Amino acid sequence: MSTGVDGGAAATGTPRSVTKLDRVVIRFAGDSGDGMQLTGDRFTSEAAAFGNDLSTMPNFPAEIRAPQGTIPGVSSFQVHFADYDILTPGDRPDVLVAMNPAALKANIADLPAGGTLIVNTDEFVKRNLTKVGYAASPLEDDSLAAYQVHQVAMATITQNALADTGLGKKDAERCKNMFALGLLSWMYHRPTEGTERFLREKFAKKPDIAEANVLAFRAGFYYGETTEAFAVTYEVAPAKLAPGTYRQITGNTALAYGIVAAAQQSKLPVLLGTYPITPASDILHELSKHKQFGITTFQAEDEIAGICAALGASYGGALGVTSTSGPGVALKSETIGLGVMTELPLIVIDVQRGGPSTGLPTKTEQADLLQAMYGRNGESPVPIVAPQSPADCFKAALEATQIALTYRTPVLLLSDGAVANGSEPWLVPDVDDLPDLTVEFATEPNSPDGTAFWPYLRDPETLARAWAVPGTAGLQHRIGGLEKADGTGNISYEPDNHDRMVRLRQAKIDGIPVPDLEVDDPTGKARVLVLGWGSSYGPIGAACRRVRKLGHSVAQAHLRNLNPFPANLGAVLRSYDKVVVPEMNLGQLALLLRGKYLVDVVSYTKVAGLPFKAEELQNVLTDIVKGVDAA
Amino acid sequence: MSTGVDGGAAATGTPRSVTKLDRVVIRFAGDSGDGMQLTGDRFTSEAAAFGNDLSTMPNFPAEIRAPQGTIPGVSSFQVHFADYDILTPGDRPDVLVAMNPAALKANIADLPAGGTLIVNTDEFVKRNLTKVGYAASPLEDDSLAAYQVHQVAMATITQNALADTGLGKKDAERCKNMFALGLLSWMYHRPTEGTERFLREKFAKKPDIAEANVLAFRAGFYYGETTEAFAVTYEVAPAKLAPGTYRQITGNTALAYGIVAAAQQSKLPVLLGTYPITPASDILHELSKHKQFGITTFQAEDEIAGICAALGASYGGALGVTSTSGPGVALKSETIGLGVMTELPLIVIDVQRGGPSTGLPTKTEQADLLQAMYGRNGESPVPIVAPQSPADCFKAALEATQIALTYRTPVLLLSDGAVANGSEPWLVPDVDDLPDLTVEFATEPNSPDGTAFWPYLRDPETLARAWAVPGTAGLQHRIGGLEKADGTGNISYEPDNHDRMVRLRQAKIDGIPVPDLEVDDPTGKARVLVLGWGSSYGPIGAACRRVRKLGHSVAQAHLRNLNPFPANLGAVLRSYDKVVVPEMNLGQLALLLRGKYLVDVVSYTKVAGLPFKAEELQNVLTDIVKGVDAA
Amino acid sequence: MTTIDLGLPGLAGVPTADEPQKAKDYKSDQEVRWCPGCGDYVVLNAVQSFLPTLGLKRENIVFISGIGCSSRFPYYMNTYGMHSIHGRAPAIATGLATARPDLSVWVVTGDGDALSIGGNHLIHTLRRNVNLKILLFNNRIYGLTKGQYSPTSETGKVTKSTPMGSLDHPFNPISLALGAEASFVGRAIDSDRAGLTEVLRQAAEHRGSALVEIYQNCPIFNDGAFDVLKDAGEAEQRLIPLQHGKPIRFGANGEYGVVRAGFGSLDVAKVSEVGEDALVVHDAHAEDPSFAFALSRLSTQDLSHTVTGVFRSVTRPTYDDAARAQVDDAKASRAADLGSLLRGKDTWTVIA
Amino acid sequence: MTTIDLGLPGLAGVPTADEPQKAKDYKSDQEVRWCPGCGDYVVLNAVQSFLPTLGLKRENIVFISGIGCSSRFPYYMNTYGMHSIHGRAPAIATGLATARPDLSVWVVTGDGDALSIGGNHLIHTLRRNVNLKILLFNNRIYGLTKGQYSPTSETGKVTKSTPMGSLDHPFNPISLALGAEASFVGRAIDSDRAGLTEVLRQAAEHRGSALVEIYQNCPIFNDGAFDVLKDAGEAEQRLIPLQHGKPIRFGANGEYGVVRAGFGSLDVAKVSEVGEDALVVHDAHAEDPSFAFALSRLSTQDLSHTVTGVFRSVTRPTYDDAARAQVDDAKASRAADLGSLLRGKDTWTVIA
Ligand SMILES: Cc1ncc(C[n+]2csc(CCOP(=O)(O)OP(=O)(O)O)c2C)c(N)n1
Ligand SMILES: Cc1ncc(C[n+]2csc(CCOP(=O)(O)OP(=O)(O)O)c2C)c(N)n1
Ligand code: SF4
Ligand code: SF4
Ligand SMILES: [Mg+2]
Ligand SMILES: [Mg+2]
Repeated sequence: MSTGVDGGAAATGTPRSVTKLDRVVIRFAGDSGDGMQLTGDRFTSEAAAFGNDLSTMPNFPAEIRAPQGTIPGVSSFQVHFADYDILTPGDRPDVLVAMNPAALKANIADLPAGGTLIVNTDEFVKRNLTKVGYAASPLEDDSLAAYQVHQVAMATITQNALADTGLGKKDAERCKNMFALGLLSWMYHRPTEGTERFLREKFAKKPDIAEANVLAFRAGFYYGETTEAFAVTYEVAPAKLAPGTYRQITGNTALAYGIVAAAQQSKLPVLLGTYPITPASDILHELSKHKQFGITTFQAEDEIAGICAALGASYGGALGVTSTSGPGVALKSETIGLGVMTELPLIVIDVQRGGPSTGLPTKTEQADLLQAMYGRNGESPVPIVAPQSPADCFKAALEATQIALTYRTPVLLLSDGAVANGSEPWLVPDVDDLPDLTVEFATEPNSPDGTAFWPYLRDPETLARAWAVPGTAGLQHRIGGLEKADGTGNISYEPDNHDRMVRLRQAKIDGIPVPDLEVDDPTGKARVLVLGWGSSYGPIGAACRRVRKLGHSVAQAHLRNLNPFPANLGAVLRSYDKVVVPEMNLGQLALLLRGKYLVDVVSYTKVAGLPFKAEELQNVLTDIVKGVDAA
Repeated sequence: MSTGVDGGAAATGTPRSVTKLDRVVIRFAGDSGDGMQLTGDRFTSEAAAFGNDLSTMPNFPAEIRAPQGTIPGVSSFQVHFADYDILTPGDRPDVLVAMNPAALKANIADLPAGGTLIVNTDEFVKRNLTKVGYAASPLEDDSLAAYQVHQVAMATITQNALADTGLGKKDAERCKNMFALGLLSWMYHRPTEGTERFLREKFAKKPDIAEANVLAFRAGFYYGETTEAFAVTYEVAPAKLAPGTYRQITGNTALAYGIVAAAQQSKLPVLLGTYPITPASDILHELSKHKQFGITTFQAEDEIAGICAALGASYGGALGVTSTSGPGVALKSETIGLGVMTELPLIVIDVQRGGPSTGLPTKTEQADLLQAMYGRNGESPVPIVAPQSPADCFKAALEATQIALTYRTPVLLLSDGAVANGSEPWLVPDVDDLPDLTVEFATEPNSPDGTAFWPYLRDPETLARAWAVPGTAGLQHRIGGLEKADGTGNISYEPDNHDRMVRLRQAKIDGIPVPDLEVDDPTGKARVLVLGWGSSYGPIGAACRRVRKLGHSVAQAHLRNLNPFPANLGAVLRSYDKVVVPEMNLGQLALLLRGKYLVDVVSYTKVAGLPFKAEELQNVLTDIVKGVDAA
Repeated sequence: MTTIDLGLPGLAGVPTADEPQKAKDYKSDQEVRWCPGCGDYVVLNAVQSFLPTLGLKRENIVFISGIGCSSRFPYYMNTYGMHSIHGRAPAIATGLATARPDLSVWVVTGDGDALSIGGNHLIHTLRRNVNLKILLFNNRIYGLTKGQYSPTSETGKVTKSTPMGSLDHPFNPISLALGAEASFVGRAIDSDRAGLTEVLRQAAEHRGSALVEIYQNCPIFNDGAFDVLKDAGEAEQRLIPLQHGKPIRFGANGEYGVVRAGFGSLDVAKVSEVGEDALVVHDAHAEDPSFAFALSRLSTQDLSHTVTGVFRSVTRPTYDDAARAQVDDAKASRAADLGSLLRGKDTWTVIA
Repeated sequence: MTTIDLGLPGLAGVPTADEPQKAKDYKSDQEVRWCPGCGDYVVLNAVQSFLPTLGLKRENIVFISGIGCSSRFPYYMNTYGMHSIHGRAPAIATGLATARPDLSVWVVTGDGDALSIGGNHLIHTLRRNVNLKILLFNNRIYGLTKGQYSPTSETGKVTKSTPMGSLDHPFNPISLALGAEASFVGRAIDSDRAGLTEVLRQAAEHRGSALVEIYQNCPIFNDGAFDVLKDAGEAEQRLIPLQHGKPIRFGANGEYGVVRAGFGSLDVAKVSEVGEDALVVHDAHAEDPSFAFALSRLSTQDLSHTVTGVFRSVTRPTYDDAARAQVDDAKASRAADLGSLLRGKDTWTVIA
């Protein structure tokens, strides 16, 4: 695999010392208009193509484009890549690329002492400095003394490099993000063909812009190579992952692909009824590209219409899917209840974000768990599945579909902003290994006397009701939101029937078989269990590794099924002296565990709109483990 | 107090033996068109006027008027009256009045052997019998042998009595419910002026109809007196209630009056923004009559607009109120979240009904507790208050208002169908004793430097934010659903600020002082505590009395504050060997108690759309108490 | 499943029945539970008598309703059906119609269900022109919740929720639908079976959304609301029936007619005074909805002039047909190769 | 609090300022955060310059918005304000306006906020005629969520959510509002400050709901959507400005005009061909909305003929005034005696 610009170009230039690292975290930070997301994304692709394990975290403002050069306008992208399997995008960057004073100011606190700072000096002019409250340029006093600072006039160099292209000054300056990417690619020995190919494809309709970007990219690469400013380059070897074909994937894309796969495996058409909302919109964007798989995407007038259309499609025998974030779930709750009552399959995707209310729309949180469990009138149980990482979204979507179709029930799929926008390598599954999700629709009368169709006659094993779709001769029937008589499904106001039906609906969900909880306890001696759910899998895992590296034993387990819980959960909880449940909410899973199993779990919570940092959890866990082990 | 028709008329007539009873349960049952609700209501008023304690339970079909003479079309009204303080409308009737075969069929199973059955024979014709599946008339075989049956041709007698009025046959027949009322009034020595006055007022615009009804009423009364059919009449002496002025009141009316009183005591205008839904609509109907108290009722286009308008009014410094049932709460959840974020006072009334989905709209249930607690995106805590009986709704409304205004927060008021439509005597409070609910709005800048208004600066004690209403000079500010900076209230995406604000909002609610839980344990020796909430207060109390009458000790406590819980709740729970929590859901309060206090409470649940029966609870409790005491 | 083109674009794709049908084939086994005398009965009968004339397979007909008295309609139809939640029937039906080209999907709704809580879904369904027939039972009151005013109630109406009289200016459902880009709008009266059936027929034949407003008497909470349109002697003065291509005339002896007035308005006049040539000729197919809109404003909602029949019926692509066409196009032009989708463009391989 | 009757019924009851105001008095201390070149800036400036001319106390002005780029508007106004939730601003503002006669309440909303999720609240607010000024920023795209099509996007639009082109027929916000019984409807273009200010002025003076559609450029996701209405040479052919009482003429030299067509429709013609007398005279106060509706249909939404100015402005009771009047009537005619209410008619007394 070649790593140079133009094939082997990297081999030329000033010889430099090469340091081998096992992992590096780079954060690109700039103005919203500086193209940091694209830059980070491309660097990630290069790392992926090189075979590193990786994990990413984009971070962007809620405004489309907040005023240029301001702190709220800063957009950043962090990528963590390594030669072993990593679990998080990294707590802090090793390298910070700051395209302007705002980006510096907003991010410098995260850079540990000794870290590398690469600054685009062109933006460090009086006006920009004042805008963010720098009295003097931090490049000129000694406030950055703790870091290895590289000052590069990125805009100027880029403009010079593009002088002959005939491109306007402004357009040329816009390519400075590619300059930065080129420089970093050189520093980390990244393969570059992918990026050049990408740029040519992206700007296929504007070849001059494409060439300018390629030129800027190369200029950055050559800048590293030719100037003496950078004494060291770094190598992060490919990771020793399980064999197979990998790609990089974000959670939202993986989730969308999971739905496509569900369509294929169930042989059902899919109707996504949805309404755009951050951070779920990309699922709509992605699925709308794949109509050839029998997928219809319906951008409805609101969240309610979106889920209603999905339910209507399910009633017609399609797989109805709806995608949203927390505020949208709130609006959909009445219709989820109708789905529970009519016992129709339905996938409800909640990509959680910071709440309550509009909250922090572009940030992550896990605070919709109890809404998913209980946010409806009456006893209205639904299964809940939560993916634990970006790539895991694919599997979670298939699982949710399998449950929805088998048990005729809405299923809540709880993703979150971190999982949705984060990315990691994904071992692409073999299509032939995907589960069979085909459904059997009712085609014949099923009443005890064989003459009628009873839509609420249940499969004795699954308790799923018989499902006949419109168009099936002789099975005409009516369903709805009123309580129905057990069996016939006719309206029933009969007290005992209601009690029975309430319990049947609950029993159906409680009886869904979910895999036992697996505990990771390498020493087998752990007395403390850390139990998480959803996107905190990565930070918890990373923290446990660190705690173990410090010589302590700690067990880790992660819940992907939040309703029903795995059958062995109670036993697992009771077999530890202490159970710690870290959550990005105020202890929602903890409440459910305590309530159900009467185990005094310790809730560790942080609701800051950001994923846990491994370091933070390491400290918390180490203290707890030490305390327990000492006791 | 006179008890006769026309003053002393009851003194005349055949002398009969008079039996004294301490309590009686009468159920009037007929077709939806037969006016049973009115009949029951009038009988209740008579009992109230006589000074009995009483409790009522209407029961009507979800259809406006289901097909005549069918089981689904049966409407009934049960009234329990006694010479002591009673707690429930009674499990089973002592007397069943059945106006047609459907009413008989639908209700006879509830009549205990030996009970009195009064039947309107005129409707027992072939067609009507067949309609409900009676092969032969039950009046003619011995299927009713277990009861004291009185066959009365009510329609015929009524028509005869009204022969001279010139009223059409059909109109005359329509008065037969007043005949039944008259007969029962005679049997139970009820005062009758009230009813005659009521009829004359109700039909003030149709005096002939008024007179016909009065005549029919008297006909019933005289029928009892003159025929020899009824050997015994009964007396239920006035109850020895606490001294004071009483009236009969339903839960919905009491709740509406509570809002009126809140308007007066806070000196704020009220805006009720609402959308009709069973069983909450009567709150709208009632409040719309009292505009003179500064109450505006806005029937919005839907539930969302209703709560939004209420919130908008609160923003303007009024008391915003919204009323609905479970499906409506589901729709309102997003806006409740906005109320939590903007920290504005708002009363959200949920008159719970059978769910999930449309469920059993006219039946009762307690299954919205967890929706009230958690049915919103993000960490979105709201206080919850639940009245325990119809009359208690008045106090609960005042309490909810006091919390909402003091703490600037939406408050969930959880009533239910049983409380809403049931009635009981209410010791009318002295207006001078009502709490002062006046609010202090901000009028001056409050920022640390004294120059600006900071809408999110909190009272250190209550944690309530400063509240300035539009129109206040110099305090212009903007609020909204995005996370806001502690203090200034400006938009803030800052991680630590979010974590702090999430915890501050929670702390504010957690810190609301609510009265300690009081335990009723007459012997002081109970080892079992029965803990309920909401409308099950009556049946639980009645059951405890019965258990105690059997010689056992049992403690009873009732939660009116579901969030936050009383400070002593944990200690109370832990001081009993066993805690039983009966609920009309699948154990929602039990989950919260277990989760919060790790106490292994026993959940006893029934979700049949009907209040618990005291007998049923008595058996459950007796078994448990015996078990614990034996252990 | 035989799909015969009936020449009815509205029903293209819906399989036809092998045998002639009767009204009773469309009656379900559920007891009808409306109040005695409710206008809903009449409409139910009219629909049950009309459907057999379409000759569709019953199992390919679906009735979706919201909540309200009228919304119990599906229970009484021996077809597929869903009694959904308040106001949402058009949205649910949109999903169903988009997923299934072989169904004839009918929405049954009330003035509260469609115009109050469900107003947004209704107008969006109409602008999208989803293949749905929407029967809006307008009794100008909330029946099921026992008599509150509705968005079509007259201003000043005293109801349970408006003891001092309602304040809101009502919607004119026809105007609202036209403002929302409806391709088909009609009106009928419960008691006029022939008129109702004719509007239903045209609605069924229309490909796209067809909104049919049906004036329906609620004897319990708003009795006689439409009596002036039913009383002989009264009705003729008020009712203006439409027929495409015909001059608009009415009155017992056709003595009145509709004429132009001002700019863009219409008015009622005596034919004897204005002359036959001045009469407006009804054009239901006019591309510009302004004409139909003007017809809907011939009088305020005091029923002094009530136009019935089909106001507008124009052809425009339907959302569901177009959505299916996109899926078909995509299928035709791109391989549904899951493996290649999952792999994407940038993969790398780790060897054991 | 001095309440001076300004002779502006729209603002009756709102106290006036003691001193003259400047635009900068209406600027808050919050940094404006729209993309460079966003049309929202221009509208913000226009509003901040316009408000001082009303001479109201700033603290009695409230801006309520939903969610969207445009909905950040309130943060930048030194008045009271609420940035509420998506689509609900009209409903929140209805409660506020009803509770407070002394406030001037403005709603700021986008094409998605007002017409997609908030469509129902919008049409109900309009029919009720609540005293609100509603500024609908129509950029024909979802800005804040980064570029999905909206209910006003042209059919066939390729956006993030419609890679094969959108299928829905768009709303015409003016037609929709008129179908929803709006008493005041106007349209302006972000770049035309004078025209915008004039429509704002009339809206402010109107008592009742005033819907003002503002074409707003989103340079990021739908750049140039209205360029044809701004380009010299192009614009004159397309823009049809309205002035009450004046014949409707347009074109660089007034060479075009609006004339009647068919029954109830309007069309565009060359004045030289039809003669001046054939021109329609604009009557914003026409009771019958048919004329305004026809104006709104002069072309489809391809902007080939775009009418600007005030389409309709008629006086009708407002919901909030009427609601307050009922409360006042009740207060005047019935004693607010809480004790007597609580006791009711049937009490009994238990003596100790
Ligand atoms: C979410 C929700 N809100 C309110 C209700 C109560 N509700 C049921 S039907 C109805 C209005 C019915 O009026 P309309 O649609 O005119 O139907 P009608 O009964 O007159 O046929 C209302 C408010 C409900 N079932 N669900
Ligand atoms: C309940 C809810 N659904 C969806 C969203 C996401 N969302 C925010 S603004 C918006 C649309 C914005 O479009 P528009 O109203 O046209 O405003 P613009 O940004 O174009 O000014 C959407 C879908 C949300 N915030 N809340
Ligand atoms: S209440 Fe009115 S609409 Fe409802 S069933 Fe009865 S008569 Fe019909
Ligand atoms: S995305 Fe468009 S509408 Fe939003 S701020 Fe940017 S330019 Fe304006
Ligand atoms: Mg109705
Ligand atoms: Mg927009």
